[in-house]
Amino acid sequence: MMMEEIKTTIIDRIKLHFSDAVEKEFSYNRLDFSVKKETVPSILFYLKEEMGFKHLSHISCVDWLEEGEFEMIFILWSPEEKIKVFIHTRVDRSNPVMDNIDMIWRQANTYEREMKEMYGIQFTGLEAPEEFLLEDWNGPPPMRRDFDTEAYAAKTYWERPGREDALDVRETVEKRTGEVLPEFAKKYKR
Amino acid sequence: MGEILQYTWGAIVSFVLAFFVGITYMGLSRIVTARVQNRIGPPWYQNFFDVFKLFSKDTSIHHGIMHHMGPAFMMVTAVMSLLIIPIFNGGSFFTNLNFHGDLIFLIYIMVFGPLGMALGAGQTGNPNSAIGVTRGLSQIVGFEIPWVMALVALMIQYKTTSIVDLMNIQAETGKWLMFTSPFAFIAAVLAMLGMFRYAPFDIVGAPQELASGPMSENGGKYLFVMMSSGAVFAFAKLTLYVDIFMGGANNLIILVVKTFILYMIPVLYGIVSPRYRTEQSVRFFWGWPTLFGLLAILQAAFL
Amino acid sequence: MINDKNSQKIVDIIRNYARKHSLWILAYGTGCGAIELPPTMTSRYDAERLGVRGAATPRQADLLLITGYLTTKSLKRVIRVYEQMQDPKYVIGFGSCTINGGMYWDSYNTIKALDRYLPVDVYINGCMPRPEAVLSGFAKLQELIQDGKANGAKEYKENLKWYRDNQKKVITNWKMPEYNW
Amino acid sequence: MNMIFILFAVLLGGALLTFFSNKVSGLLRDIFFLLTVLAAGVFFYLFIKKGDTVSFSLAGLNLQWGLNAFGWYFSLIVLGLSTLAAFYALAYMRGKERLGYFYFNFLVSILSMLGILMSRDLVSFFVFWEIMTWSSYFIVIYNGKNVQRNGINYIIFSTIGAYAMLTAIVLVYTNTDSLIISDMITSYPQFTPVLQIFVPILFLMAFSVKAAMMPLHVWAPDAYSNSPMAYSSVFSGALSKMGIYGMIIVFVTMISYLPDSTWFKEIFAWLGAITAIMGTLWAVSQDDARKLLAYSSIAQLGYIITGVAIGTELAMLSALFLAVLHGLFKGALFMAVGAIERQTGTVNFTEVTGLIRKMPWTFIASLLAIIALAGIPPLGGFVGKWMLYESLINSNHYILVIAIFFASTAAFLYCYKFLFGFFLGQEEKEWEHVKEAPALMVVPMMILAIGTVVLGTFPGIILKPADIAMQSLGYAPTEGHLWSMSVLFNEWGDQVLLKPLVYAIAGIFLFFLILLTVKGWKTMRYVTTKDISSSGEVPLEDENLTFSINFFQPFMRAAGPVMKKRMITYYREFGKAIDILFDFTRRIYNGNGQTYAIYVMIFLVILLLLKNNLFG
Repeated sequence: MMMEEIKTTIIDRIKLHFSDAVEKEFSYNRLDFSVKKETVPSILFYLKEEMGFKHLSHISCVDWLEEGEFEMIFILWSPEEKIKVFIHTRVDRSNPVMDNIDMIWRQANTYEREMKEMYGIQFTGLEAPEEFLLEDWNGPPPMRRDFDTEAYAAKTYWERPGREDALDVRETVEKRTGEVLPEFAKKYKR
Repeated sequence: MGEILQYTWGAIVSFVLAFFVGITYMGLSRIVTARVQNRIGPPWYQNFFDVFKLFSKDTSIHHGIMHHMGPAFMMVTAVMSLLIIPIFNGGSFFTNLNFHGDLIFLIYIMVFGPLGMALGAGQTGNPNSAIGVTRGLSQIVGFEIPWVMALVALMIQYKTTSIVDLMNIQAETGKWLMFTSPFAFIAAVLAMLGMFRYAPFDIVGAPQELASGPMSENGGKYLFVMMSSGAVFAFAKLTLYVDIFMGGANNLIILVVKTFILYMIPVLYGIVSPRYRTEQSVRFFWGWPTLFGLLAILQAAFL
Repeated sequence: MINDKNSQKIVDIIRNYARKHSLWILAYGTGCGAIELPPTMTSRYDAERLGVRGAATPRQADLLLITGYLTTKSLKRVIRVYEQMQDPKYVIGFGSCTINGGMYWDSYNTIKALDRYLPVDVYINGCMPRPEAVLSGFAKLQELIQDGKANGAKEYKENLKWYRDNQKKVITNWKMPEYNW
Repeated sequence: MNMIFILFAVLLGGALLTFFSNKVSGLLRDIFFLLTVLAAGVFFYLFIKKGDTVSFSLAGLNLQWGLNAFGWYFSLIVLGLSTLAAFYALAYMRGKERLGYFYFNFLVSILSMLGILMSRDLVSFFVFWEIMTWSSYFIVIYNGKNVQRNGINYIIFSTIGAYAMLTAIVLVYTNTDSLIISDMITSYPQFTPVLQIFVPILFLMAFSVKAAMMPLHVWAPDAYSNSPMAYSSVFSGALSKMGIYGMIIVFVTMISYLPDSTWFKEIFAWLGAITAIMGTLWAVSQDDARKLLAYSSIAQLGYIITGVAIGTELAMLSALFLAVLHGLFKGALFMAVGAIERQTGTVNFTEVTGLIRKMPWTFIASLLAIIALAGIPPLGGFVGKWMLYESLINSNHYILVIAIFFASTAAFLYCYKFLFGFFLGQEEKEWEHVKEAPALMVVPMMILAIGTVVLGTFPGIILKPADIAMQSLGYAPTEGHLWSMSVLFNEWGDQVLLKPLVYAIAGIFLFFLILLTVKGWKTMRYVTTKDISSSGEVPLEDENLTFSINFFQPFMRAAGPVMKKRMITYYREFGKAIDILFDFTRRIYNGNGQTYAIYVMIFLVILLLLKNNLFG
């Protein structure tokens, strides 16, 4: 079967069963679906059991600070059809609660524990007996975009004096050569 | 009384000799390893620095009485086998206890130390130590078989169980047993590979897997005693091989030459080898070496 | 005789001579520093000439090499390892991460100055230092040992409270046995 | 009244008194029990001389009891071990149920063992043998758990042995018209060749069941491990020696007279060696200390059987020496396991760790016993092993000596497992409350353990009675050319002077220990077993890092092929085959009258057809 045909079958079947799924084609062997967060466990289960997406490649998270939402992405891979499927969903940032899916894939547990520590997303019924990556962490979840890592480091760790002359590289370059920084680079200034 | 005094002096001089030769051999083996790896390597006296440094460590910890006694057990094995094994042909000064023990006593006293050491390692509570000990004991069961077969072959061929008698036989006939009983010699040398625990049989220490196994909690003075007993024991074992297979030695130079040649066998074999798993090591010893041991026994019984 | 000051001095000289020529290192290989050690030890630079060789466990080691940044999580282990080593013991800080945080200066979980938490005898500068620099670091440490100036462990013992305060400031959940040497 | 009758009367009366006083008071029962054991011991050694015999007639049978030097030697094991075990039992059994039952059977089994040693005729030998079987069976099922599984194996195998012995006795009686053992021995050379082979084989079958020899050992692990430890030490240490006792008599008095006895001895020596190897390998793989010791007993008895079967002077001497020594160290070890079971409630290596600082005396006793078991020089085990090896080498059993050596080297594995599993390893919070066992338990096992130490330097103490015992069997005296008080010789004249060697070992050990201790006293420090260098991680209080599961997995993998199938599976398959056979017979005898009528008809028809051939 051609890849296009496979894709259409997948889209058809998903649309048939999950009415809230919005598909988006991305590249040759990748399909993206956006769903509501309540649908996530059932669509993942369906994909695994019925459509041969046996492999959970990754779970990732994006902090859309401006929109007040987290975007969670589940990446699945079908070893038979050689195609990957991305499931996107949005979670409210003020109350980040997700359904736990580690009964579908045991390895999801690891990713979920990481999400929990790094983004503060609560997975209902997640088995996480102890801290995972961050030991003895008291501060806010560090991967959230409103977490100010520089201020935190300055507050927590003693800094050896003598680094004051270590300036921002871009500014120094700008000053020295007269080169103008592009607009996007300024955003990431120190 | 005078006899005991002489024994004591003999024992002390043998011990010092074995200590110096053994430590020097360790240093030389490091140089040889380095040269094979295209390095310069440490000076030959490097291990004296190491030993002295360990001796002069300011602190050392132990996990209880068995752990404290473990190195002493090891030392007993080393010194006892040194005292039983004749160092030179004839001569009264280095006689020590040569005439009081025989080969079977020697075989058993040689596992006394490892077993005592294993108890010490067990008490540390370090899982690595216990794993190392189980590997070591399994390996002992492996290499003891060809080793004992070689010795039994010699015993039944020459109708004696005494090392001194075996040396006398070689002196009288002028033929080394390694040529008259070649299979026994091959089996014994293969068993020696396991005895010296160089690669591929270094499964006990295995620094990368087990963090030096039974020694992982030993530091300072304990490690000093372990290292020096290792040196003495290595010298004793090499002397035993020289005595029963290579006609013994009449003076120090011949002894050093013969033992060094023997010592290079496990060292050189080890440099170019990776590490076995435990069961592979045990099976190795139950394979070819045991076959050679059987051949040796057949030769001794029917030829 | 033995308690005589002069003979003690002679004993010290001999001891220090042996200690300096026999440094068994325990490499705490974080960050990029770990990759600098193999060339240092193998045939190109051959640190074994100086009597440097690896030790398997802290009980056997003399020298702790911190080869890069330390997160708070790994700092805890490093402190434990350091306290398990037997006196005399030395620490070498490797690269700028251990000196002032290096490129991790604003990380939320990386300490910036190692000597606030452990007594460092020798720092090797660079990001990362090349094997030549590492060898010169070893040579410097040997010099210090011969002169009797590598007293990091003694300092640590004397200023234990100051070190502990600093350590506890970053390691909030302190569940470790007391250091009682 | 003969002294022998009085001895049995004392034991039986004591047993009954113990049993009935149980209803009255526990203290009275304990006193009677102890008094009986002590009285039997004192009485035996004071009033019964070697050479005493008594003949009497009972129900038309001429019976004869008496004591010779050989029986006296084995009585050392029986009475010595039983007395210590009796003291131990008082503390071990305290607070358990049905003590009258236990003590009664304990005493009866002592009685039966002494009876076996003193029987001079086959009938009383058989009767005492059966009493011994049944009294030990009652103790095996004392615990009540798994009676079906553990007790039934024991009793089935014992019954097979008993039938074999009974058959042999009947065969002997029909041929000689006498039941006295010495008559049987004197007339043995006149037996027909078939009988000359069958009688000893039948006797040996009975004896090798008790001695747990290889194909007949199946009952032993369960039986040894399920009886109370106070009795297990007697069971494995003394009761199994009755099999050895019988075997020695059969080998010396019958097999040696066979015209060509070499092959017979070879087979038995090899069976002993295989028993030793398999017992050792199975012991290595056990996680239950009682099972480990049970398999180890099987292995140790294998050495003894090999020594008996070889039958040269040195071999027999080593077998007799090992018999006593096995009683000493295995008694001590079973007692140590009992102490641990009592103090912690479990005997599993994977559960208990780090008892060394809580139960130091038990540890020392087990350490000494284990060193003796392993055959490491300063202790008694080495003497026995040395004599066995030398006798095998001297008598040209080259491969056999390797086999025995393999077994005894592999024994290091389970020796270490025993000590490590219980006493070493991490000290856990779970066992923090454990205290040393009561003195009544510690002292007997310490006495046994110290016995092994003494025998290591002065084996002559026990070799002298062994020599006398062997002389009573017709061996030449061996003192002076095979052993003296602390010197051992082999038949080539090589010698091991134990005293200088043992003193040198002790001296060097103490020297280095003192050096190690004094030199660094100030700079040494004790740290707990939680303070270990495990990658900088600190084990928590309730975290146990001890490595105890699948302890010798790599070795078991290497030795795997021999251990794929257990002996009992063969018996089960045999049992299934028998079942099928019976099923088939049941189809013939199906209880239906018509079928039987058909059988009769067929029989008659065949008879008619054959009439001409048969009667014509």
